[in-house]
Amino acid sequence: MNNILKYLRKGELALFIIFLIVFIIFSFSSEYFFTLRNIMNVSGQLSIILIAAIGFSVLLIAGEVDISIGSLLAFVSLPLIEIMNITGSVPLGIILCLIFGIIIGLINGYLSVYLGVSSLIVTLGMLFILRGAVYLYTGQRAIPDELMSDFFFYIGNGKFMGTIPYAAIIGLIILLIFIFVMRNTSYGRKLYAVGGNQEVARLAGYNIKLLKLSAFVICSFLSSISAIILASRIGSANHVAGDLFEFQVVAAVVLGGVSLAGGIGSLTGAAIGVLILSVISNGLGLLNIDTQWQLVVNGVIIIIAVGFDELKRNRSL
Amino acid sequence: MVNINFKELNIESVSKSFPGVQALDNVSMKISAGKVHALMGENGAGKSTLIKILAGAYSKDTGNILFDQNKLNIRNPNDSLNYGIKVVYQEISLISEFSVAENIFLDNFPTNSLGVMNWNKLYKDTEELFNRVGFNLNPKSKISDLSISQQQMVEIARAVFKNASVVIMDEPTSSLTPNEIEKLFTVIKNLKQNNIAILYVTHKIDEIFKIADEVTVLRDGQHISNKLISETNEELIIKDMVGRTVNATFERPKDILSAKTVMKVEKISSKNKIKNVSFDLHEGEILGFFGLMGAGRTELAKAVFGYDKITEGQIEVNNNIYKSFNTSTMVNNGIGYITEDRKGEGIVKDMNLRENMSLPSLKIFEDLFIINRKREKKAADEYIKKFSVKTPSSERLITLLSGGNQQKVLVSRWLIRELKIIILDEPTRGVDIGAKTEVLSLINDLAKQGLSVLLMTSEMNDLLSLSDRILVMADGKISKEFYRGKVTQEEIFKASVN
Amino acid sequence: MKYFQTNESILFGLLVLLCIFLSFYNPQFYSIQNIHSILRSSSTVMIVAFGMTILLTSGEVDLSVGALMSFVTVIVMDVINITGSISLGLIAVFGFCLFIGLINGLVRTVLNVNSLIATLAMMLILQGSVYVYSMAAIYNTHLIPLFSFIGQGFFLNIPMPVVIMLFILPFFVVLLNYTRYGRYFSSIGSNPDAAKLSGINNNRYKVIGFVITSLLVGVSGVILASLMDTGQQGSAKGFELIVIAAVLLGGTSFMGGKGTIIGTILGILILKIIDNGIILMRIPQEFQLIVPGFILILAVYFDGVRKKNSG
Amino acid sequence: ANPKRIGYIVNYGTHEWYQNVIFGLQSRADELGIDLEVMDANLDINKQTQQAEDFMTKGVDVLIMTPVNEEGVVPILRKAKAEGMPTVLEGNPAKGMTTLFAICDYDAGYKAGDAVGRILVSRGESQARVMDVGLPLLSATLLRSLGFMEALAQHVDAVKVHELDGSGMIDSSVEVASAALAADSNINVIYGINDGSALGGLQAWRAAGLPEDDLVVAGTGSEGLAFLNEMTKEGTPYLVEAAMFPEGVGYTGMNLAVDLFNGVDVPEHKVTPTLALTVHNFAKYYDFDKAGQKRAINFENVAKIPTETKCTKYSSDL
Ligand SMILES: Nc1ncnc2c1ncn2[C@@H]1O[C@H](COP(=O)(O)OP(=O)(O)OP(=O)(O)O)[C@@H](O)[C@H]1O
Ligand SMILES: Nc1ncnc2c1ncn2[C@@H]1O[C@H](COP(=O)(O)OP(=O)(O)OP(=O)(O)O)[C@@H](O)[C@H]1O
Ligand SMILES: [Mg+2]
Ligand SMILES: [Mg+2]
Repeated sequence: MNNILKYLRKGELALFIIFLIVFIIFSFSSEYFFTLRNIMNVSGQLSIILIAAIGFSVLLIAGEVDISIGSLLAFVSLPLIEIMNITGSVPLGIILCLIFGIIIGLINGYLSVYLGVSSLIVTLGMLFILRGAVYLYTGQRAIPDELMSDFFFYIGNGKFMGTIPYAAIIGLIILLIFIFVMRNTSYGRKLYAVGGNQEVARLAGYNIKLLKLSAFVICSFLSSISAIILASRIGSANHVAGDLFEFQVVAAVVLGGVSLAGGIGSLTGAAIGVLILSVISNGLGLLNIDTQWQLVVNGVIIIIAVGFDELKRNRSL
Repeated sequence: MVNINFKELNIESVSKSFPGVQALDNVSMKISAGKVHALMGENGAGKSTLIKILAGAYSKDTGNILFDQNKLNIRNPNDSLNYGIKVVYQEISLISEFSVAENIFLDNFPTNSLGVMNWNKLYKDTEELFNRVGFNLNPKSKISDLSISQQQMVEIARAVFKNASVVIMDEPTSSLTPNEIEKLFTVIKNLKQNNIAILYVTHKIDEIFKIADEVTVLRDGQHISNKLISETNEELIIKDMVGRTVNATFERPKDILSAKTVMKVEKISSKNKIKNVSFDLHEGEILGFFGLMGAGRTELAKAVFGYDKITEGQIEVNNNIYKSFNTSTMVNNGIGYITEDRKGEGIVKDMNLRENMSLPSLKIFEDLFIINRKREKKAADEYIKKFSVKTPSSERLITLLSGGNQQKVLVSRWLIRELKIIILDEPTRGVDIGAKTEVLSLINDLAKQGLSVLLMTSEMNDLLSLSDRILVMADGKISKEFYRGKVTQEEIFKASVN
Repeated sequence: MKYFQTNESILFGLLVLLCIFLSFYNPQFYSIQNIHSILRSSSTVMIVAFGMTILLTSGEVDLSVGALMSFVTVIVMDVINITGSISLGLIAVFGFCLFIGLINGLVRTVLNVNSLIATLAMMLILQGSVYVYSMAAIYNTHLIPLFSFIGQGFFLNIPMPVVIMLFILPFFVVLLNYTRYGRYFSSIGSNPDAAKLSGINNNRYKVIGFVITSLLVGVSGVILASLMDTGQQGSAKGFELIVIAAVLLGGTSFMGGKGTIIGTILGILILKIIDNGIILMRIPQEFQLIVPGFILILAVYFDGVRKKNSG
Repeated sequence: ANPKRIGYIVNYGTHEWYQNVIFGLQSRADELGIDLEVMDANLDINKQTQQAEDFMTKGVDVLIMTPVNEEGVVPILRKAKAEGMPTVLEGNPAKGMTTLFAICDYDAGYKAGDAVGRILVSRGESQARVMDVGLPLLSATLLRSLGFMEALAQHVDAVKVHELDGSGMIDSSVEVASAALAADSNINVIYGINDGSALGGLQAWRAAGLPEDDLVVAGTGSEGLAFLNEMTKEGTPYLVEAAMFPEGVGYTGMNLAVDLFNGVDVPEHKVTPTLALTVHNFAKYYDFDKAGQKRAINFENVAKIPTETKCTKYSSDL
C-alpha cells in the first residue's frame, strides 16, 4: 500500500481516495461486487477503455487531441476480421489492424501537424469520415468472425489460469510501459514539454512535428489494440462499435487530471480515472440500477470528482 | 560542431521584413569573443528580431552570419543551438509544469543510450551549476511556483550552462532585483573570461557602463552607431537611440499628504501571502512600493484590485466599504491595473491594438448599445501618437508589436478612460528610455491633476524620483514607511531585507 | 460583402459552388419545397449555434445541447397537454433551460470544471433524467393549432422556424460584432486573465453564455416538438456534434477568442445542403457523414493556407 | 419447478417497444412468481457484453437477451454455454443460440402491405408510389420493408419512390422525408418500419403542406401509444399498423425461458403473433384510454391470433 501511495502525487492521491470510497461503498451494498470473479471481470472490461485512454492521454499531454478514436475502433476492426476470415490467420489480421491504426494516426497527425489544421477539427472530420466509411463498407451490418479461433476468442474473453483476463494483463503491461516512458524517458519528457509550451520546445531545438506525429500514432495504435480486444469480445467487426467511445475516454482521462490544454497530467491519473468510472458502472449494474439512473449518477460523479479535484488543486485548464 | 573557436561573430547586412514593417534593414555588427556587446534602441528598433534570427526562430531575408569567415547555416533553433548560440529571451520561455532542473536541461536531457532519464545526474548537475553561478534555487521546484524574477534566473542559467559560444540576453534584468542583477553581472564576467561572446540587450543605460565593452544602437531597423564604451556616454547613446535628449527628473507637489483620502486599505490579508496590510492613498498621491523578489507587491496589487480574494480586512473607496469584491467592482470605482506579466495577463492576443486598448473602457465608446468604432479608433490613434507606438495602424494584431510597444498599449489601456486610482506593477518594464520618460512624466502629470497612483517598480531611481511616500514590503507585510526626500537607497534596501 | 471576413468569403464561395452543382444535378434543388425543407431543418441548428458561437468564442463549449433539446420536447408537450396553455408550456421550458444553463455555468465557474467535462456530464444527466421524468414519449393530445403552427406553419410563405431564426439572428450579429459584450466574450476566450484584469467579470459572462445557449435550445426544442408533434426522448441525437462542427466550420476557434455568426450560418447551410443533396442525388446516406468530414477539414485547411499567405 | 431469477438484457430499454416487451415479460414473471432483473445495454454492444458477464456473476437461472447486434453476442453465447447458463434470445437469431422468440418481420410487413393494397384498390388506384422511411441498419427492418412492398405488389403496381434512412427516430425521419418529398412528392403511400418513422414521414408531409386525402400511411410495431393516437384522429391518413404486440412478445418469451429452464423441448424459433391493425379492429387487442394516455393489452385475444410456425423470409434470405 505504501508503495502505491508513494507513486501517487497529490492530485492522484485525492482521486485514489475517491476510488477507494466508491469501492468500499459498493463492497457493502452489493454481495456480488467484492468477489474475485467480479473484480476480474471489471479489470477485463475496463482494459478496452484503459488502453485507448493511455494513448489519448499521451496525445493530450503532447497538446493535441483525437476524438475520432470511437470511429477508429469500428474502422480498424474491419481489416482485422476481414483478413482473419479470408486468410484464416489471426496474427495477420491483428497486424493489418494495427497497420491501419498507424496509418490513420499518421493521417490525423499529418493533417494536424504538417498542414496545420487544428487536431480537434481534423479528428472531428475523421470521426465522421471513418464512421461513414464503416457504414458504407459494411452496409451497416456487422461482419462476423467466421474463423471462431480460440486464440482470438481468448484475447478478449479468456482468463489466464482461469482467473485473470488476458485483456487485463495486456492493459496493465501497456500501462506500465507508458507510465515509464512518459515519466522517465527523454521522449516522454519532450512530449510534456511540447504540450506545455510549444514555442519553448521549438526554441530548445525539438522536432515538434515529429514528436506530435508520434503521439498521434501512439494514440491510434493503442486504440487499435482496444479495437482488437473489443472485436474479440463482440466476435465481429461491428459498425456500431465505439459509438460515443471518445466521450467515455475523455471523461475518464480528464477526471484523472490530464489537462485538455496539454502538458499536464499523468498516466497514473488517467488510469485511476478509468478505474473510477468503470467501477461505478459495474457497481451500479450489479445493484440493478436502471441504465437511466446510471447515466445521471455517472454525470453527477464526474462533476463532483472533477470539481472536488479542481477546488483542491485550484488548477485551471 | 560545438565549441567552435572564433574571434568574432559577424553579422553582415542582415535584413528582415514583416508585412508592413521593415524590422531590420541591412544591419551589420561584429560581436567579439570574450567581450560584452550591448545592443540598444527604442522599442521596435529590431533588437529582438535580430536575436531571433540568430537563434533560428526567424529566418532572415538577406545577409550573412559568420564565425569569422565561416558562414553559419541557421535554419532552425536546433542549428543555432548546435553552433553554441544560447539565448535568454525577453519573454519568459520556460515549461511551467516542469522542474527547474528539467528546464535547464531542456535541450539536452541527461539520459542513457536508451533514452531513459538520469534524474540524479539532472538534479546534481543543476545544483552544481547554481553553485557555480551563485543562484540560490531548488532544482526540484516547479517553475509555476516561482516568481517572475526567479524564472528569469532559470532562463539565464539555462542559457549559459554549457557549450555556449555566444550568449545572447534580451533584457535579462527587466525583472530582476538589484541583488540578482549583481549576481548576473558576476556570471557575465565569468562568461567573458571563458572567451564567450555576449550580446546584451537592455533599456537600462547605467548597466551597460558597468559591464559592456562596446555598444551598438539601432533605430527603425537600421544600424545607427557603434562605439567602444570608453568612447561614449549616456547622453550620446540616448541621442543615438531617440534622436534627442531626455530629461528624467520629476517635480512633485509638496502638500500632497494633506489631500483627501481616496482609498483606505485596512488590515487586508489574502491566501496569496498578504498579511494584515493597511495603508491610505491620497488624492493625487504617488505611493511607491518597494520589496525584494517575493515580497508580495504583486500579490498586494492583485488583492487590492480584486483579482485575488481577500480573506480578512476591508477596502474603502468612494465612501464604499468592500469586504468582498472583484475586479469589475474596482474598475467601476475608477481603479486601473497594469500587470507585470504582459504576455500572460496583459495582452489579448486575438485582438488588435485598438481593441486591446479599449477593452476596459468600452462603455465610454458606446452609443446606446453599439460601440462607436470611429471614436474608439480616434482614441487609440491619439495614444499611439502620444507614446509613439511603433505600428502601421491601430488595426494591427497586438502580438505583432515589439514587447515595449505592447507595454505602451497596455499603459494606454487605462489612460484612455477616466481613472481615480491606477495600480502600476512594473509599468516601464521593457519600455525604452524615451517612452519610459514619457510614461513616467505622464503619470506625474496625471497625478498632479488628481490621479492617485500605487507604483510598484524595481527601478529604484524611478521610485525615488516619483513617489511621495514609499512603503517597503517584506514577506507579505509592510515593514516600513518613508517620505519623499527623506530617504536613501540604502535605507530602503535595509528595510526590505527585514 | 464588406461585412464578410475573408474566411466567410471562402465559405460563401463553397456554398455557391454546391448550389450550382446540385442544381445541375437535380433541378428540384431550387424548388420552393426543397428550399423550405433545407431552411427549416437549418433553423433549429442555427438557433442553437448562435449560442454555441458565443460559448466557443469565450473558450467554452456545451455538449449538453442535444440532450437538453430532447428533454425540452418532452416538457413542452407534457406541460401543454396538462395545462392546455402554450404560454405555460413555454414558461416551463424556458424556466427549465434557464436552470440547466445556470447549472452548467456554475459548475464551470464555481467548481471550475472544464466545460467539456461539465457539459458532457450534464448530457449524461439529462439523457438519464428525461427517462426518469417519463419513460414514454409524450404525444400531442392538446391539439392546439397554434402549437403545430410553430414548427409546421408558414408566415408570408416562409416556414415558421425560419421566421423565428431570422427574428433572433440580428440580436446575435449585433451582440458579437458591435457591442462590448462581443468583445468581452472574445477577450475572455483569448486571455481570461487579461480580461479579468480589465475589470470584466469573466464568470458572469461565462454563465450568461451558457444560459443564452440553453435558452436557445429551448426555442429550437419547442420547434422540434411541434415538427415531430411529439415530445420524444432520444430525439436530437448527435445534435451537439452537428452544431459544434458547423460553428467550427464557420471559422470560430475552439480555443476561444474568435467567433463569427455569419460564418456559423454559412457553415450550417453548407452542411445542410450537403445532407439534402445526398438525398436528392440518391447517393447512399452514409455519405451524409463522410462528406461533411472532408469539408470540415478542407475548409479549415484552406483558411489556414489563406492566413499564411496573407501573413 | 420454475426458475427463481431471470435476467433480461434489453438492447434499447428506453424505446417504447422494449418497455412493452419488458411489461409482458414482467407480467408473466409475476404470474409465475419469478424474479425478473432487467439491464439496458442502451445500444452499446460492449456494454451488453459486460452486462452479460455481470448476470453470470450474479448467477441468474436463465439469461434473456435482445442483441444490440446479432453478430456481437456470439462470444456471449459461447461463454454462457461454457458456464452452462441457459440463454434465450429475442428478436434476431445469432450463431450458437439455443432458442429465440421473435416476430416475423417479413410477415408483419406483408400483412400491412396487404391491408394497404386493399385500401388502394378500394379507392380505385392502380399504382402505389411508396416512400419507405426505413432503417437499413437492421436486417429486421429491411425484411419489414420487403414484406410490405411484396404484398403491395400483389394488389397494385408498386413502386418504391424513396428509400430512406430515418434512423428509426421521428426527428431524423422528418428531416430525411422532408428532403425526399421536396425532390419528389408524387407519393401515395408512406411506410415506416416503426411508428416513429411512419409518423416522421407523415409529419414531413404535413409540414410540406401537402394534401392528405389520397395518402395512406402505414406504420409498424404497435410500439406504444403513438399509432393509436394518430389512428384515432378524424380524417387521418394513418390507416394501417403492422401490429407486433410487444407485450405479447414478452409474455411468450417468459414462457419460453421457463420451458428451457425446465428442460422442455423448445423450438429454435418461437414466433410471436402479428396482425394488420386498423381503426376498426384495434379495440379487440388494446383497450385504449386516449385521455389518460394508457393502453392495456388483451393477452387472451392476442394469443388467439393465428401464428406462423416459421417465417416466410429470414435475414439470410436478404
Ligand atoms: N512576428 C512578427 N510579425 C510582424 N511584425 C513583427 C513581428 N515581430 C516583430 N515585428 C515588428 O518588427 C519590429 C521590430 O520588433 P522587435 O521585437 O525586434 O523590437 P525590439 O527592438 O526588440 O523592441 P523592444 O525593445 O520593444 O523589445 C516591430 O515594429 C515589430 O512590430
Ligand atoms: N520562495 C518562494 N518560493 C516559491 N514561490 C515564491 C517564493 N517567493 C515568491 N514566490 C512566488 O513568486 C511570485 C511573485 O512574487 P511577488 O509578486 O510577491 O514578488 P514582488 O514583490 O511582486 O516582486 P517581483 O514582482 O519583482 O518578483 C508569487 O506568485 C509567489 O507565490
Ligand atoms: Mg524586444
Ligand atoms: Mg511583482
